[in-house]
Amino acid sequence: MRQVTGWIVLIVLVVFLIWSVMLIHPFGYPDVSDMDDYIIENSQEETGSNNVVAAVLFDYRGLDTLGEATILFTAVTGVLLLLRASKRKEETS
Amino acid sequence: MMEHIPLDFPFLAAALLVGISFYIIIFKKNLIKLIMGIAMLASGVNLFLVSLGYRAGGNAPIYTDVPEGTMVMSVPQALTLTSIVINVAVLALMLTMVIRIYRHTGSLDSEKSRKLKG
Amino acid sequence: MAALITHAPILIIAIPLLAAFLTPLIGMASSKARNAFVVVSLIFTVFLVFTLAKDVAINGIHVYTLGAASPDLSLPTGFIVPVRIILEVDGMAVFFSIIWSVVSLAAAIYSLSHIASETGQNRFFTLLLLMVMGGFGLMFTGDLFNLFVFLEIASISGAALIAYRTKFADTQEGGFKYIVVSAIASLMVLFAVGLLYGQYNSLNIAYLAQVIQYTMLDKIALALFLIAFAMKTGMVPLHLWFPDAYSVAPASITGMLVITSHACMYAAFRICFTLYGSVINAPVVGWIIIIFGLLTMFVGVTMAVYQKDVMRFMSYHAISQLGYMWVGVGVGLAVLGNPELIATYGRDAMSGGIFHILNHAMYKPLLFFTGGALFHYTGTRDLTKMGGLAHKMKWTTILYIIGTLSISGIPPLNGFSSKILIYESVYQFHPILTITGIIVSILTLASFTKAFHSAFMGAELPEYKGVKEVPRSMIIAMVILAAGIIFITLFPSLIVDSTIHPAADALIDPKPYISAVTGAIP
Amino acid sequence: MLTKIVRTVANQLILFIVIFGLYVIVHGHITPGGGFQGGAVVVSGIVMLLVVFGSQDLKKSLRERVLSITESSGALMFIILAFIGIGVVFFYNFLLGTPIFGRIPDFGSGPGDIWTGGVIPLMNIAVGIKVIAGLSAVVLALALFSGGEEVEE
Repeated sequence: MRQVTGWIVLIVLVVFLIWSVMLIHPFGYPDVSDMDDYIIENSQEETGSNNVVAAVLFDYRGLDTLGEATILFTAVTGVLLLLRASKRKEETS
Repeated sequence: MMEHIPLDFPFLAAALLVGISFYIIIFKKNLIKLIMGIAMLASGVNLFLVSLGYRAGGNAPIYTDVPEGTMVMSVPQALTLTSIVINVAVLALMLTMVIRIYRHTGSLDSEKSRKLKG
Repeated sequence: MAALITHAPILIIAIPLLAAFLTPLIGMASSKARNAFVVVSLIFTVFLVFTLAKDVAINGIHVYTLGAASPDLSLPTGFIVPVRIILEVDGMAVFFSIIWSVVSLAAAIYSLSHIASETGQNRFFTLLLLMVMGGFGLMFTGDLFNLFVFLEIASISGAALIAYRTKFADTQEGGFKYIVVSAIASLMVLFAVGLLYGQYNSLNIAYLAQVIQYTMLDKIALALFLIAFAMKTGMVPLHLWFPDAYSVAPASITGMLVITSHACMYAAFRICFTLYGSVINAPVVGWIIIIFGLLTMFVGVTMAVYQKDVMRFMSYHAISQLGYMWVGVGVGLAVLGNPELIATYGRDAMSGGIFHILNHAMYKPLLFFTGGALFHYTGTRDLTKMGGLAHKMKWTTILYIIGTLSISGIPPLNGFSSKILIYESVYQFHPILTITGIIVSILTLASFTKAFHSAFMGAELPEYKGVKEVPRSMIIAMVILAAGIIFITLFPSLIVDSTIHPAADALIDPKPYISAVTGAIP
Repeated sequence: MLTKIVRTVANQLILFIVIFGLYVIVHGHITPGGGFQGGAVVVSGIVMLLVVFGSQDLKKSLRERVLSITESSGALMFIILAFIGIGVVFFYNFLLGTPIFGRIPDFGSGPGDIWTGGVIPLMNIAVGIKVIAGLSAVVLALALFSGGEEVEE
């Protein structure tokens, strides 16, 4: 039962995946690129950065990078939280 | 559409990666394999994202001593970078939990290490 | 004050974040100072949320463009596509952020003594603040990729907090299930975002809503979004992880997780009504949501009847209650294209569903908190082992009764006012929905009465001689939520007029949301 | 702990790895790279040290507590840089046009000037600190825990 459901879900997913990548624009020739053209044209003037990817990361989409840094912080905090000793030092000694 | 299929290879590779990873996630019982499946799913999605932004014959979007010509789209690269770091964080946390589960139950099999039922 | 209101959307996100970064540093100096700092920063956030809510009610949608020369400069000069990340706060976002701010404050206060005997408190509160920040970001953002980032923040911190009590194996398992489900769901969201980006070269929800075509790719993306968010809210075929994760977390976190699933529900609404609002095939998607909503209601409550673990029992009820909201809003979606039906019952059905979210966000965390209070001294979650606790824990008993009456929709409590709104309007759409709703409600009352009987009534058990009333901060947190319930009970029409109807209208008509970013629609 | 040859080579190599990582971080706004990438390079060096010397030895020089504080301060630096812009808008590039990193390059291909980019280089450095401290804390904690030791509070 579980196997059969699994296969059905998998096949439906794969069919739709292949279908969607067939439908999307051919690789290398995007249909629309207004936003990216604007960024490539204006990033030097607006952010002063030669590296357009850095300009996108830290200026145009700065909140994403802040969120990304936050996720890293969250994960580090989470890992250290889960690997902590569950008893305090003075109790064990 | 036929003439594009060789060119569309990155998209198909991404779909293949996602498909294989779903196979692993649905059918594999070992927790480490499950994590590997999720890592593959993340790679597939990242590959898909970054290949969305490619323009044929484009240069890297960095103006330092760049040759003449078009540039590839920069936003998908930034998104992929963000998504890679996010997935590193998720994987670190997952592995920690698996280590803890292994300490408690002595097994990595998702059937054997189950405590919660009903 | 004017500057405060202008910058309020980002401050509500940034202040918990700043507090989260500072908490480990302050916690090294003194734990009392850390507790005070956490609570004060959350109180300030609540204040900001209410200020912003008042302003949104008066002046309409708030737009905040990050990094531009001025906050309302959503499009670069002389260009028609939004480039930067835009925060957008409308009636719907404000409604959810009010719930989230109040419940997270209560949860933080509750945690102060609930986890007082455990180690790792600095990191616990850091993660709690990060989760608060993730939730607010999820509600305020007007950008699809940003939505994914905040979804991940909320789920990672939630998973780490579920697994907080590392000495038990079941907590690790619950946390692991939660993070696996979240990771898969958010990667599906990311794939769908990629599909939309590839076609329209934009990530802004408002702009995409304006240019969307509803091609086959858009349909696939919509399905991926809906499956991902349904997975995160525990809709029925995908609900198996839900009780496992919710029952093992510390009670304060379970209360917050309930609201996180509401936030994912918000994201699903945002996608259906705003992003696809003008093109969606509303009856089909509406009926799909209604059918799965009914299934969720029914399966949740029938599974709950057999549960012996108090937190699992309440988690299954949470699943069942989430079904009501899906049904209410699903009916609204099914008639979206028809202004007449919207006016006769569609708007009421949606208001009922949204009102039920508010009520559920008050009584379900309250019930989880009382469950945590039972666990706090007895050390067990097994209902069959409890008994006679009413003699010792008077406050907890009273608060549990309030929550029970409210969840089963006993008049005049708030659960009743939202359920009656759903029943009346949904009946005109299809009577079977109302009948199922009433049956589920009766089953809910029956099972909660049984749980009440086994935990609180009966003779005092000898092993619980030492049990006393829970510490003061836990009582305060529960009283905050109970006060919310009583306030809604006393003034239902005030609440409905000032918050619920604006939220429902924001869903029904996406045009103000779109034109706030892109200017007037040509 | 591995053999003496490996230890000696690692001791020499770590210097180059760290310098390369720092180079990638501080030149993030003009060449490929940035805070995350450079940070990951430095952490790869730290992982090499972990493999060569073992977690117990490395623990003497790198404490999780210190790493945790460093990470918090990196994150704080980043959010404060974003916060200063709130005079105009959160994340406003307020350094542009000032003498510090304020130059604006001419449009098009150019040699690249280190004093450009406004807050971007500073944010790269903040993120770099954060990534180095955060990822090495994770790697070290996982290694120590696998060896049977739990992280102190």
